[in-house]
Amino acid sequence: MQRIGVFVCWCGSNIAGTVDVHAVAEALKNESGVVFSTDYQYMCSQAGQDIIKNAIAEHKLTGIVVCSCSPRMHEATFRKTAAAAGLNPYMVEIANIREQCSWVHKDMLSGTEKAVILGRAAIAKVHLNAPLIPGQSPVAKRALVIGGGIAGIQTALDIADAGFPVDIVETKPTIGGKMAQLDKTFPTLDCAACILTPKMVDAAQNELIKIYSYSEVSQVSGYVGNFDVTIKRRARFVKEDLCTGCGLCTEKCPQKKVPNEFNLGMDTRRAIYIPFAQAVPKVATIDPDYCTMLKTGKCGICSKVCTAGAIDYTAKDEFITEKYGAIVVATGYNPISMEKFDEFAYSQSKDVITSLEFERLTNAAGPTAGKLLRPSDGEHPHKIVFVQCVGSRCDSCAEKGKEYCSKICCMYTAKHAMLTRDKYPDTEVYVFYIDVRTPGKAFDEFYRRAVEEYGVHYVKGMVGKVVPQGKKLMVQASDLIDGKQLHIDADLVVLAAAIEPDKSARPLATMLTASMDTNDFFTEAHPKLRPVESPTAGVFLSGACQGPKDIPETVSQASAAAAKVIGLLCKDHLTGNPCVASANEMLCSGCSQCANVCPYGAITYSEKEFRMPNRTTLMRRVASVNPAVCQGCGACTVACPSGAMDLNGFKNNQIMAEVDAICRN
Amino acid sequence: MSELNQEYKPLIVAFCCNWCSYAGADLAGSNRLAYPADVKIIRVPCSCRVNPMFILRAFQRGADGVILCGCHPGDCHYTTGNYYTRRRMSMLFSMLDYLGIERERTRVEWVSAAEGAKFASTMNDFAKKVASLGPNKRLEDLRCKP
Amino acid sequence: MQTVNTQTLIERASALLQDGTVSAVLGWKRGEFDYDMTPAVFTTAEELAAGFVYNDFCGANLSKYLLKKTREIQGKILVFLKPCDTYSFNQLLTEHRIHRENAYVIGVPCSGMADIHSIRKITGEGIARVELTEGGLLVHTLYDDAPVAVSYEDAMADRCKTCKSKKHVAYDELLGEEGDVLDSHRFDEVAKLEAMTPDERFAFWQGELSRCIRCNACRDVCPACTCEKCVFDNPDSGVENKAPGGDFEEKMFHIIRAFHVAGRCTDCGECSRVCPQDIPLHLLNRKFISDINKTYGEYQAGETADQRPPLVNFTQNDPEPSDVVKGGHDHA
Amino acid sequence: MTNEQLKQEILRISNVNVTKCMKCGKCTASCPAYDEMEYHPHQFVSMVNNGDIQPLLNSDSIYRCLSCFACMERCPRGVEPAKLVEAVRLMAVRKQGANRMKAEDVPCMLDENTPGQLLVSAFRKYSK
Repeated sequence: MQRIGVFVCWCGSNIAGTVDVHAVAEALKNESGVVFSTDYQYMCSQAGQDIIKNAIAEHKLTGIVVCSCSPRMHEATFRKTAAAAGLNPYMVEIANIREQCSWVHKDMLSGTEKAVILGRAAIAKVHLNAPLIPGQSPVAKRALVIGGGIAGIQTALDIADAGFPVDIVETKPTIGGKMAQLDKTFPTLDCAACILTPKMVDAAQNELIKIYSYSEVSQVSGYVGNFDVTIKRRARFVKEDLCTGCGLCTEKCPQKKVPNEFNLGMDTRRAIYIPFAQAVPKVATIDPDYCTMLKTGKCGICSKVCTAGAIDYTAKDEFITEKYGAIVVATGYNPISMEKFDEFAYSQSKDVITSLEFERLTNAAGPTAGKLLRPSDGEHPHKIVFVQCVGSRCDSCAEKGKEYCSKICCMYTAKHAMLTRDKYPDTEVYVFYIDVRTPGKAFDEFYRRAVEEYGVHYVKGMVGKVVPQGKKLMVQASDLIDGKQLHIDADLVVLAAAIEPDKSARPLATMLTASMDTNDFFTEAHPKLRPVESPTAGVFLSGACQGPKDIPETVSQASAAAAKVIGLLCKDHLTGNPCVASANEMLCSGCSQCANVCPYGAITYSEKEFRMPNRTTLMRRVASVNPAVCQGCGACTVACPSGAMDLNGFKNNQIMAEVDAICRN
Repeated sequence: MSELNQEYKPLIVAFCCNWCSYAGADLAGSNRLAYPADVKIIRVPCSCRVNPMFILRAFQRGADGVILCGCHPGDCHYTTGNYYTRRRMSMLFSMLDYLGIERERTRVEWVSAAEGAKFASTMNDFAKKVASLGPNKRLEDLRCKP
Repeated sequence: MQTVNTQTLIERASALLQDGTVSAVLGWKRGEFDYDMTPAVFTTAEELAAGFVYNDFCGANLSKYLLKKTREIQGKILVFLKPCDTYSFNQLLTEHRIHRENAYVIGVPCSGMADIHSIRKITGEGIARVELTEGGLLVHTLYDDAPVAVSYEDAMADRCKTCKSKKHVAYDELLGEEGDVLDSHRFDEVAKLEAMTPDERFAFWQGELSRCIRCNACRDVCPACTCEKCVFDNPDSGVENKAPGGDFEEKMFHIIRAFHVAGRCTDCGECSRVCPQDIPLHLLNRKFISDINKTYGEYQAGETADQRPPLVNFTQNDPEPSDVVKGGHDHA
Repeated sequence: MTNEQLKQEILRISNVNVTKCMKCGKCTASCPAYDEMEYHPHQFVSMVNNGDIQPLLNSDSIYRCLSCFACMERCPRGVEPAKLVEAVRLMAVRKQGANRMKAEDVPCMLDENTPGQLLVSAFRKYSK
C-alpha cells in the first residue's frame, strides 16, 4: 500500500478563486492511501517545495499528488523536489486543476467538485506507480556522414572542428557532389569551385575526417549512440594509398569512348579516370564496365605506365564495420529524367538541354572549356530559350513531374540568363516563367538586374512545344500578358528540370528506420522546431535530402545538423526516458503486431527458453523493447492483444484506474 | 434516485495526447475559454495509447460520452501514432454503432496545441450532444453503480 | 456429401507415417455422438484405421491445434486442412505462432459441412443418431419412429452456405481438385443488421449476447485467439473476469475479442459453430471485415503468409472515424 | 441563368476542377488553333472560374477548337481545358435552334478533297 501525500496549490487566486482548495485537500484526505493532505499558496515556490520535502520525510510518503497547474508547466519541478527528498521522481503525479479546471469553470461548486475528482484520479494512478529509473547507454564518439556533397562536407568539417572523428561515405569516386559541377553561384556570382574545393581539401587533410569514397552504406543496426554500420567499399582497382593522382594512366588508357558522367555525358573519358582535376581523393578509378583488361584480361596498359604500382586488377569489394554515435544523412538530389516531357524534344535534339548540362557548358572545366557552344554542331547560339518549372508544381494526376516547387530553379535560371547576356551580348535570351519566386537575401534584386541591366526577356507564360527544324528549334509559347502566341526560332533550349531526392535515399531510409514523405524526402522530427533531426533518434538531416534547398540554406542546415551531432557526442552516456514500453515475456506470443506499428524499430524478437511443468522447456518467440530507441508513444500496447506490451508511466491498469476514479460518483 | 429534480449532467471522459491536445486544453485554460466541468481529461502520451478497453470501461462505469483528442494527422509527435488511432477508432466506433449504441457518444477530434478555441468549442458541442442523449444506459454496468 | 472418403485419407496418412515424413497425424475422430467429430492425434496406422474419420461433421478447423501439438510432438505433424482452414494456417504463420517446417499440410476438399444447429432447426430436439447416405442425412430422433430425411444442403452450416473460398491457400499436397475463391454473400447478414435502426440493433444484440454463459469456447477454438494468456484471464490487466456478472461483461468481452482479432480473423466461423448458446458471434467479426474492406480496401486475412493486417497499417488519406461511422460506405 | 448557375452547369458537364489551374499558360502555348480563337484555352479556365460564361457562349472560339486535346495532354496540373470548351459548346448547341450546322448546309461544303469523316464529325459536334 502506498503512503500518499496530497498537495493542493492555490496558485494565488488563479486556482483558489474558483476552487475551494481547503475543501479539496480535506476531501482527498479521505481517499484510500492518503496519509497527508494540505494546501498552500504557491506549491512551486521554494517554501511550497519545502512543504513537500518535509512531508515526504515526516510521513514516509511513497507517492505524492500535486493538485496544481498543468504538468506541462511544473511536473519537472515537482519531480525534482521529490528526488531531492529521496523519493523516486516518477512517484509524482499532477492533477491539473488550473488550466483544465479553475480557469475554465466559473462556478465554485462545480470547480471544486471537478478538482476533487481530478485529484482522485491522480491518487488512483499513483497507487499503481512504480519507481522508474532511466536507462543509460554509452555514446560511441564518432559520427557518420552519408553523402559527400557540400552538405556532407560542411557537416563533417564542423563536427571535426569540435574534436570528434567523422567518416564521410560517398558513392562517387570523389566528394564534392552537385556543387562541384556548378559554374557560378547565385546571387553573388562567385565561382562554385573556388569556394568548394578548399573545403574539399580541408576535409581531406583533417585528421579527424576519414573519407570513404566510391563506397556505400550496406547495413545499419543499433540505435542512438550505438549504431553499427557496415560500409561497402567498392573495388576501384587502384590502391588509394599508392596512387599519386598523376593522371598518366588516364592519358594512356586506350578505351576513350566512355561517356563522362561528370559532364553529364556531353563528352567522354577513359576507362580509368579521375572525375575532375580537383577531385578528393585525387585517385584514379577503373570503370569495370569499360575496362578491357577487366573484361577480357588483355591490355594492362595503365598498370605498365603507373610508376607507383597502384593498379590492382584483382581488387574486390571490401566491407568494413564501424561504430557510430550519430548518423547524418546528406544524400542530396538529382534533376528528374526528362523522358516523359516529349513536348520539349529533349530526347530528339542535342540542343535541348537541362540546366545542369548548361552549367557544364559554361564551366571553364567543362566539355567546351567554358565556351557556350551548341552541343549539336559546336556553334555559338544566338537565341536561347529558358523554360522554368519543367516537372515542378505538377498535379499528381498529370502522372509526370513532382507536386512541389523545386525552389532553386528561378534563381539559377536568372543566373544563367544574366551570365549569357554578360558574356555574349549578341545573344537574345528568353525566360518563360509561371511565377518568379525569389524569397532570399538579395535574390529579387538579382532577378531584377537580369531584366533591367542585362535585358533578359522574361515572358509570363509557358512553352507548349519545341520542334527541331533544321538547325533551329521552333519554340511555340504563350505570352499571357500580351495575349500572344509566340513562335521563336531558338538555337538552344534550356529546361529547368525539377529536382528529386537521390535514388539511394529510399533504401537508406529503410536501413535507418527514418521516415520519408511521399516524395522520398526525409521527414523532420518536427517541421518547425526540429528541422534537422529525423524522428529516429540519432539520425540527422543535412541538405537537399530533406527538401529542395540552395547552397546557403544547405550549408546552414549542415552546420545545424553538426551542432546537434556535437551536442550528442559530447555526452558520455545518454539518459533515456524511462516511460518506455516493455514486453512481459510470460504473456508475449511473439505475434509481431507490435513491431508493425513501432515507428522507431525499437522492438525485436528472439527465441527464448521457458520452463514448463514437468521439467520440460519450451522455445518461444518473444518481443523485447530497446529502451534507448523507444520513445514511449504506446502504439504497441494497443496492437498487443494479450496486454504483454505495456508502457511504463502509463500502464494499462494505471489509465484504467484513472477512468474508474473519474467515473466513480 | 434522489437527485431527480437536479439538472442532468453528463459525465464525459476525454483522452488527450500529451503533445497537442492536452496542450490545446491548457491553452483553452490560459485563454479562459469555458467548457462544462463535466469534461474530465486523462492525459496519455499519444492518442494511439488509448486502448478500446479504456473506452468501454469508462462507459461501463457510467460515463455518458468518451472523446479522444490527438494531434492532427501528419503532426503526430511520434510521426504515425494518430494514423493508427484513426483506423482503430473508426473500426471500434462503427462496431459500437452496429451494436446499437448511440454514435454521438463517441468522438475523435484532432486538436493542435494552438487550438485552444477549438478544444473549448469541441467540448461544448460534445457535452451538449451527449446531454441531449440523456444518461448512457446501453453500455453501463449496473453493478458498478452504488 | 464429401467427395473424398475417409479411406483415401487414412491410406495417405499411413504412408506418410510409414516412411517417416511425419511423426503424427492431426485429424478427426468420432466423439460422443454421430454428429460430433472431434479433433484427434494419431501416431500409428492402427490408430488411424480404428478411429480416423472424415465426413460431413468434420467442421473443426485443425490449424489452431498445431500450435500446441507442434510444441508437444517432435518431428513433422501431418494436418488435414479444408480450404477455409488453410487461411487460418497462413495467419498463424504470419504471426509466427507455428513454424512451416513443423507441419505437413494435406489439403482436403470440402463441399460444405453439416451442422447440428441447422439440422435441429428441421428435426427439433432429441437427435439420437445420424446416418450419412448418398442421398442425404437420415436423422433418428427419440420421438419419431422413422428417421427424418434431411438433404445435405439443408443440413449445411450457415457459414458453409456463404462459403468464401474452395481454394486451399497453403498445402504440401492436395487431395482432389483445387477449387476457386467464391463470390460469397457472407456480408448480407451484416448489411441486414446495418439497415436496422439503432434500437433494433441494440435489441438484437442484447438478445443474443445476454445468452452468453462465458464458457470461453469461442475464444478457445478461435485460431486467431492464440495469446499465451488471454487478457481476460490476467488479474493484472484490470479487466479480468471469468464468469459473467452483469449485462455489460459479455459485451465488453465480445467487443474486445472481436477487436483483438479484427484484421486477423479469417472468417472461419468456428466461434459460432462451437457456441453452445448458438450466438451468431461471427457477425461481430464479419462487421469488422466488412468495414475494413469498405474503408481500407479488400483484405482477406490469411490469403498469404506475409500480410500486414490493416489495423497495424495505415495510409495518410484514411477517412476520419466520424465519416466511417456515418455509413463508412461511401468511401470506395 | 445567373453567372454562378452557368458556371456550375459548365463544371457539372465538364467535371473539370478549374481551381487547380496555376495560370502557367502551357495549354495556350500548345494550342494549334491559337490564331483562330478569340478566347484561348487558359482564358476558358479563368473565365469559367470567374463565371464569365456568356462571352464564351457567344464567341466563335468554341467552334474553332480542334479538340486535339494538346491542352489536356500538356497541362501540368491536370485541368483539362478542352473539356471546358466542349462543355460550353454543348451548352450553346443544346439551345433550341442553336445548331451551328444544319443538314442543308452540308452539300455546299462538299468538294472532292473533303473527307466524308470530317463532315460527319463536324455535324456531330456542331449540332445537338
